[in-house]
Amino acid sequence: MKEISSAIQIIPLDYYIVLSGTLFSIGLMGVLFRRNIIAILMCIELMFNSVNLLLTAFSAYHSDPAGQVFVFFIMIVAAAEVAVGLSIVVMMKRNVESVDINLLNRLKW
Amino acid sequence: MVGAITFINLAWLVPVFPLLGFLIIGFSGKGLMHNMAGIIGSSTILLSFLYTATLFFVMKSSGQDSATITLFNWIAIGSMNIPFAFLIDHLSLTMMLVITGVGTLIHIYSIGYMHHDERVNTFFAQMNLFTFSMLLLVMGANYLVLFIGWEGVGLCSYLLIGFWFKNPAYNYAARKAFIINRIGDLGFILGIILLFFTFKTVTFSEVFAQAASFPTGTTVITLITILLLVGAVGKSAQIPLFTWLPDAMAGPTPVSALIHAATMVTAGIYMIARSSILYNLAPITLNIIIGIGLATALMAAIIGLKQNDIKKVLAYSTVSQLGYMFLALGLGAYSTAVFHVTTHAFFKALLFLGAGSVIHAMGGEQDIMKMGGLKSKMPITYWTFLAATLAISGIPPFSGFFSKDLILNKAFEHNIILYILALGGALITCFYMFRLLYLVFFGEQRLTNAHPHESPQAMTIPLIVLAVLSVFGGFLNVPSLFGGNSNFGSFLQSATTSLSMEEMSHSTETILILVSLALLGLVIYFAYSTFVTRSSVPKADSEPMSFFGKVVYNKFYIDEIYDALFEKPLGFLSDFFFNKVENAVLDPAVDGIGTLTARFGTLVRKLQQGNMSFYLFAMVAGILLFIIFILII
Amino acid sequence: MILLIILLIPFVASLLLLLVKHAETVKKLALVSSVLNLLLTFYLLFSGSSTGVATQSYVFAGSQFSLGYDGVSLVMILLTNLLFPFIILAGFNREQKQPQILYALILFAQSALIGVFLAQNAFLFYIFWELSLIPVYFILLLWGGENRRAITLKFFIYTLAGSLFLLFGIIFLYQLTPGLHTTDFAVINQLVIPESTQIWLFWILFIAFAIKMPVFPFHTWQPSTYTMASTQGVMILAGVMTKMGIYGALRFLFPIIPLGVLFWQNTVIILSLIVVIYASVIAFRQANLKKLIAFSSMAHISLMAAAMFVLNYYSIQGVLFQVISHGVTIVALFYLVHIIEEKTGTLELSQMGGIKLIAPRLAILMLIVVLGSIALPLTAGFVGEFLMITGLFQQSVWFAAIGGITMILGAVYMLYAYQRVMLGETRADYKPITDLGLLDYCILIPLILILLGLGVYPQPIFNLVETAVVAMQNFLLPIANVATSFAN
Amino acid sequence: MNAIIFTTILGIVLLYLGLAHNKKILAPAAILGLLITLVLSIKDWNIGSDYFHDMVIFDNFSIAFNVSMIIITILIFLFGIDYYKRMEHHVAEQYSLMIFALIGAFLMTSFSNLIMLFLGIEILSIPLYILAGGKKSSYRSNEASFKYFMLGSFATAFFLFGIALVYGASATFYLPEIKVYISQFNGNLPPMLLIGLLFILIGVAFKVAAAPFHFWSPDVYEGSPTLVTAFMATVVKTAGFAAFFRLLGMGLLPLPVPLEKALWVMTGLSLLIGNIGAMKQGNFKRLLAYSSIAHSGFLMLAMLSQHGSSVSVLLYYTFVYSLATIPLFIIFILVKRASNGEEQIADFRGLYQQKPWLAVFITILLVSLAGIPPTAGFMAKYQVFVLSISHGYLGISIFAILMAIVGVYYYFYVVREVFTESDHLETIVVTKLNAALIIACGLAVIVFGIFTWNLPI
Repeated sequence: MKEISSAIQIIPLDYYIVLSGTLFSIGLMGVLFRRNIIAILMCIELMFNSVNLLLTAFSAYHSDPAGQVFVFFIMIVAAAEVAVGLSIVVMMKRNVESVDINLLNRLKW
Repeated sequence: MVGAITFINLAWLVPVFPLLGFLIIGFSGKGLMHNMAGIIGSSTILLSFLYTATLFFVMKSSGQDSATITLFNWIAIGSMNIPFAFLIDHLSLTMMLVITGVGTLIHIYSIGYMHHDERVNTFFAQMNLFTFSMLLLVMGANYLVLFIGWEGVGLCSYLLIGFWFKNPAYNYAARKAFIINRIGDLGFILGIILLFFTFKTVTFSEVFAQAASFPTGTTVITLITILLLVGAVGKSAQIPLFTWLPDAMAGPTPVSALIHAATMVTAGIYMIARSSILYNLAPITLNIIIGIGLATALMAAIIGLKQNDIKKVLAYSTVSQLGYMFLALGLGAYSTAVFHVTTHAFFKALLFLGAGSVIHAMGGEQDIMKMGGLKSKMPITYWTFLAATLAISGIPPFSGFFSKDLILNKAFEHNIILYILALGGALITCFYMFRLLYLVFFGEQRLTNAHPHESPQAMTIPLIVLAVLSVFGGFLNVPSLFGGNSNFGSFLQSATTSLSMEEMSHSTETILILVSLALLGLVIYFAYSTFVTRSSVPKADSEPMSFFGKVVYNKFYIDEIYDALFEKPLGFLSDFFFNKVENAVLDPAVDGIGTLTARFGTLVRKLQQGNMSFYLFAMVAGILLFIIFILII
Repeated sequence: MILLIILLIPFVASLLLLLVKHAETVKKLALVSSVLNLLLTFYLLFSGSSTGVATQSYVFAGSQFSLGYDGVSLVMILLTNLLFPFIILAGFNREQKQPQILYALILFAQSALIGVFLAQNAFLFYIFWELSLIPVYFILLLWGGENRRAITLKFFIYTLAGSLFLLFGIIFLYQLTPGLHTTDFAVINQLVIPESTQIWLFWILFIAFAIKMPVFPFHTWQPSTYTMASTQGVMILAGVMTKMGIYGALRFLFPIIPLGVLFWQNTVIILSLIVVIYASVIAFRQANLKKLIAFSSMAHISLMAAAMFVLNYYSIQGVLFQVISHGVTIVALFYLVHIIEEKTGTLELSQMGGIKLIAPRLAILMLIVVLGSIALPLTAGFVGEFLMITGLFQQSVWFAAIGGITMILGAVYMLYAYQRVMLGETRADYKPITDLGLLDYCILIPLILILLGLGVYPQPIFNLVETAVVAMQNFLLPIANVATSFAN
Repeated sequence: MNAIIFTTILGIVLLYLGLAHNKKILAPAAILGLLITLVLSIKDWNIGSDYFHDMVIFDNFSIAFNVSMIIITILIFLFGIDYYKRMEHHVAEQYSLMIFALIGAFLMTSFSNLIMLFLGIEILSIPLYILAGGKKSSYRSNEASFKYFMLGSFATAFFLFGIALVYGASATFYLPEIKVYISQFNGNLPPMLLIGLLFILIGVAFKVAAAPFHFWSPDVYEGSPTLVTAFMATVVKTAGFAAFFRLLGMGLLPLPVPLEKALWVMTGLSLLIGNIGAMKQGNFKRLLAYSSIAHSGFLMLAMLSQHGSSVSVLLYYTFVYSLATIPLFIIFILVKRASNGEEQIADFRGLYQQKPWLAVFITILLVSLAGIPPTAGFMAKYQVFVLSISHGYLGISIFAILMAIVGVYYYFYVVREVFTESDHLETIVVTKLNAALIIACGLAVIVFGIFTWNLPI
């Protein structure tokens, strides 16, 4: 365990932050600009995972396991969410025969 | 002696009688038997008259100059204490006698005159109410009680002018009278308030007692007197508020006689005479009064020359005579003014009643162009009318001579130009009165389908009584020139303080009288030659007239001017306020706030596009803005 | 205890009414309750300590539920309880939908109004203030006339907007109180608030009252609301609710923020006087009788507002007297309008005329009320208006002169209306018109008697409010010149 | 803690009960279970307990909010008896999902650690995503569910990112430690920490639908099955504000100035958009959605004005708000059934004609929402204003008052429709239970309005 965290610490923290920030942004952009729901779901997963990476890095730098514990929580919750999300997508596909997010716009004004 | 005091203290019964009459007639409605209303109405006033007459002698014998009877505290708050009280002194006694005396006669006359009217009960009820208010006016011991009567008579005048309410023109005249009176009343009430703040009381005796300490010409007194004067101008139909009186002739003729000739219109004169002490302290106001009085006297007389309606002629003559009274007031001759009020009450009431008798006989016709030759058909009316005409023209020894001569003398003492103008007015008066007389009673009957007949006794007896008073009324106040001792004037001495002026010599006085008599004779002759010898008849309305004639005929266009100056702008303003301000600015402004918010609401609502991409963008944008926000701050 | 009873009788009665089935019974019960309340009010007035200030606190739900009165409250209570029997009576012999609910609402409104006038606590005052609005809203909404949906909503929002500012003001005062915060008037009245604060706080508090009265330019809800409202609704509105504004101003503004009042005094007077003229002039050309009277009422109330703000003894006495007089007059007037509308089927002046020929008694009674409204001496209207003009005069001659113009303009439009309705030839297209019935006399005669009685002998009302008006002097002590004007 | 465990078991048991194909026992069972939970929760009053190394602390605060939410849920279930009568399948899941969501809500009231906050939010949200799509064949329900899910998880991503950043700076998830960490900067926070905290706050603000993160709420409220909307508007809001309060109180006070200002902006925007947006709304559920945004604004006003003393205000406000909102939704369902189902406010027309008592009670409820005495809604607003004015926030208070006036407009717009006559309206069927509940809520709103007068005075 000690070795892993010291191995992680070889790379400066800033790199992790930049990396996960970049990942987060990529996910964000994907959410914003993709119209396929599946792709968007994946982008949200990407954002979650960038957070996971960041947490892990901090956890290692702070020598505090709590961060990594939290990562597990996030993974579980994300799995549950994706399960729900995909079922919603399936349901939607049945109703509108499409996975384009902008097709769903009857609720407005 | 105790009896006398009790009797005086019960003087509040005087106005109560007519009030009771009003209530009885008013509440019994149609239940009253025929003529009962008239009998009740007349007898209550007669009771008042008898009480007043007795009171007069009781006061005289007990040597009391004045008595105050307080009934209860009307308004008593803080330092304001206004009792509901009556003041009986010589001035109010005089007025009470005139009101109840002439009032009784006119009531009796009305029994005959209104005989055929279906609303005779209402008529008598309102007449009684009027008498009540008028008595309140002259008996009030302070300005506010006076004001009750003041407004009360205005109300009755309104009701009685519009007595035949089916006619919109009459209603309009009634409304006009009330509103113009109200304009005066506003000045009056403001005057009372200023008076209150100056003296901390509105009770006559207290005000006058304090006023003694004010020097002549004090601004506040001048202001008070001017404000009070505004009220008097309205009530007594002086320039510029006189236009309502001629229109007020829309009412039944006894109303014109009682209210618009004998009593109500003289309220202004009474009030100023009552406040003589204040007016004496305000020479500026007195000069204004002189100006107003003289101008009114002349203007109304000139208009009277060209009127064809018998009552309109008398109405302008009333305005003109009121102008003379104002002139007298302005000259500081208060008792003279009151004297003229008294004689005027006699002969003007007589004139109106006579005119009423004529109208009655002519079946409602009022146009003198269509009359004529009534002398033989209605002898009593003719003779009494003649007596009154001589009286108003100032022919000795008729009553008008004594009172008017006094005024002219005072004018002469003051300023010769005043005298000439006043005399001119008197001559014009004489001319149009004789024109009226000749056109109505002399010559041929011009309306063929009427069958004039003498009026019933109920109408003629008051005529005769009034004629007697008109003839001999002047002897109440025989000047020293004729060996009298000016009883009337000295009687009022205790209640009004006339400005002292040096007495003119008897020789001057004699000359003045002779001059005026000669001129009067000429005028009567001229009138005779025009209307009897040449039997010229006034032109019908449609025929062309000279410019001056047209102006006079149209009463100097005063009504039109007022219409353009006040009524039209008021109507315009009303429309403007309602359509352009209320409905176009204020209301939309408030609604506009609502509408604007609602518009904004629609905008917010439309922002909710329903599009997922947009929501995601909005959220990111929001987050970014907040990041920038917190980093900047 | 009696205060609580007076407050609760209408409330309990209103609940009971909902259980009653028969329409006539409902009305009778409502009348009985209001008359009972009136009798209790008289008992309160004559039970000795009527002129003094009294406070009775009840602990209710763990809080101070303090009721009390001084002369000003008593006048208002008297007015309310005096008018409500007539307002209820106005519905007798008439077909009304859902009388249970209507009369329950009316009585509920009465209860709330009494609460407003009795509350000795600003918070309680506010509760009742709002509470009175809701029943009136429904009376207007459900029993109103043409276009009522939009108009009532406007009315409601308008008045509520004012109230919410009042709430702000009350909370602001609440948190200024020392120690354990409270909204008791007794404590709030003692607050010393810096002048700069008073100056802005004035408008926060005043707007609610200004809208209620209403004072220019917050009046725009009034004409349409009055015109649309049912007779009983408009009687409550014009007769009592407008007085809430006056009461509120007397309760809140003068004792609590005298400096603010002084600062804005002339502004308010001038605004009010503008309306006096403005409303009178507008009334002059109104084609609708009800609207005409609405504008006339606006003019009268504005004169009261102006007089109130000159802050001197006579004017405040005059205003309090006029409260009764105006309430009685306006209720009688609206009742007359109601009869006329019933008989002619219209409110348009151009469609009327000559009713006097067929209904002379109606004409006479209307004339008396009209005269009361234009302040003829020996009617109550005169005494009030005279004192108010006297008060205005003390401030400025011009104020008095402009205020006094109501005397003229009032005569102009009221007599015009009277003429258009009553005089002239009778119009042929009326259905057979009968003169007044017994019920009409029962309503009009007492009102007219009050009008005339107070005109001849106004002293009881003066005595009633004397102590309270003098007490106001203490609140105005910081304003030196006003204090001296009180002294005389 | 017992409550959470018991509730979890309850939810699972209910799922299994669903297999029995007996709808009638579901609601009573659920209600009974919740009543037991209620008792269990109340038992812990004044006995604070903490679990998982202080990650969850059950103190009086959380118990009070939990009790409030349990009562509200029971109320919703009671209404559900009638509501789910027409539904053939998966009724058990509806109940148990709500109960699961309730567990999330419990966690949101009792966390002391960011991990628990995250878990609470997610446990609350995920069942709701499903519930929102409860009408499987309904397009609208689909859309609502989808939008809620999408925006919800997107917001969660930011929330998590914020937690990560804070963790990176402070090396802890434990709120009291974060508080200590923040305090050492004397209000001059490094940007990373600041942004992290902002993201956390935004995550919570999203849940309570504070503007400008409110976009999901009108659509989701409209599309979801009405009873679920009622649940969202009440329990979720209560939980959200409890979490908000706890987050601020345990971790962030005194708020760094930029954050405080940001929150004030959110408050103002919520008041503005919530009230103004509702003005011209024709759809009743959307109207209530905007109204809920507006109420969030008022609640934030109270919370930001004076955090410490706002707790009772928050509890009171959310509870009486829920008490008024739920029956409104129910009445709306009843009325909608009798009309063409367009969900417009105009559907209320003719209600007074047909069911006067119902009209009276809907009026009471709306009056309460509008904040007019003598209802509880007034007292709630009054207390909010007492807080904000006493602490000198006069400008925003005036603004809030102006917005409250707008609020009166749209609530009374509904009242007006209720009292407008209409001739085409089928019979409105009200079951006895529903009637009793509506009356009880109406009376409760008034009783609460009267009997809390001792709170401020």
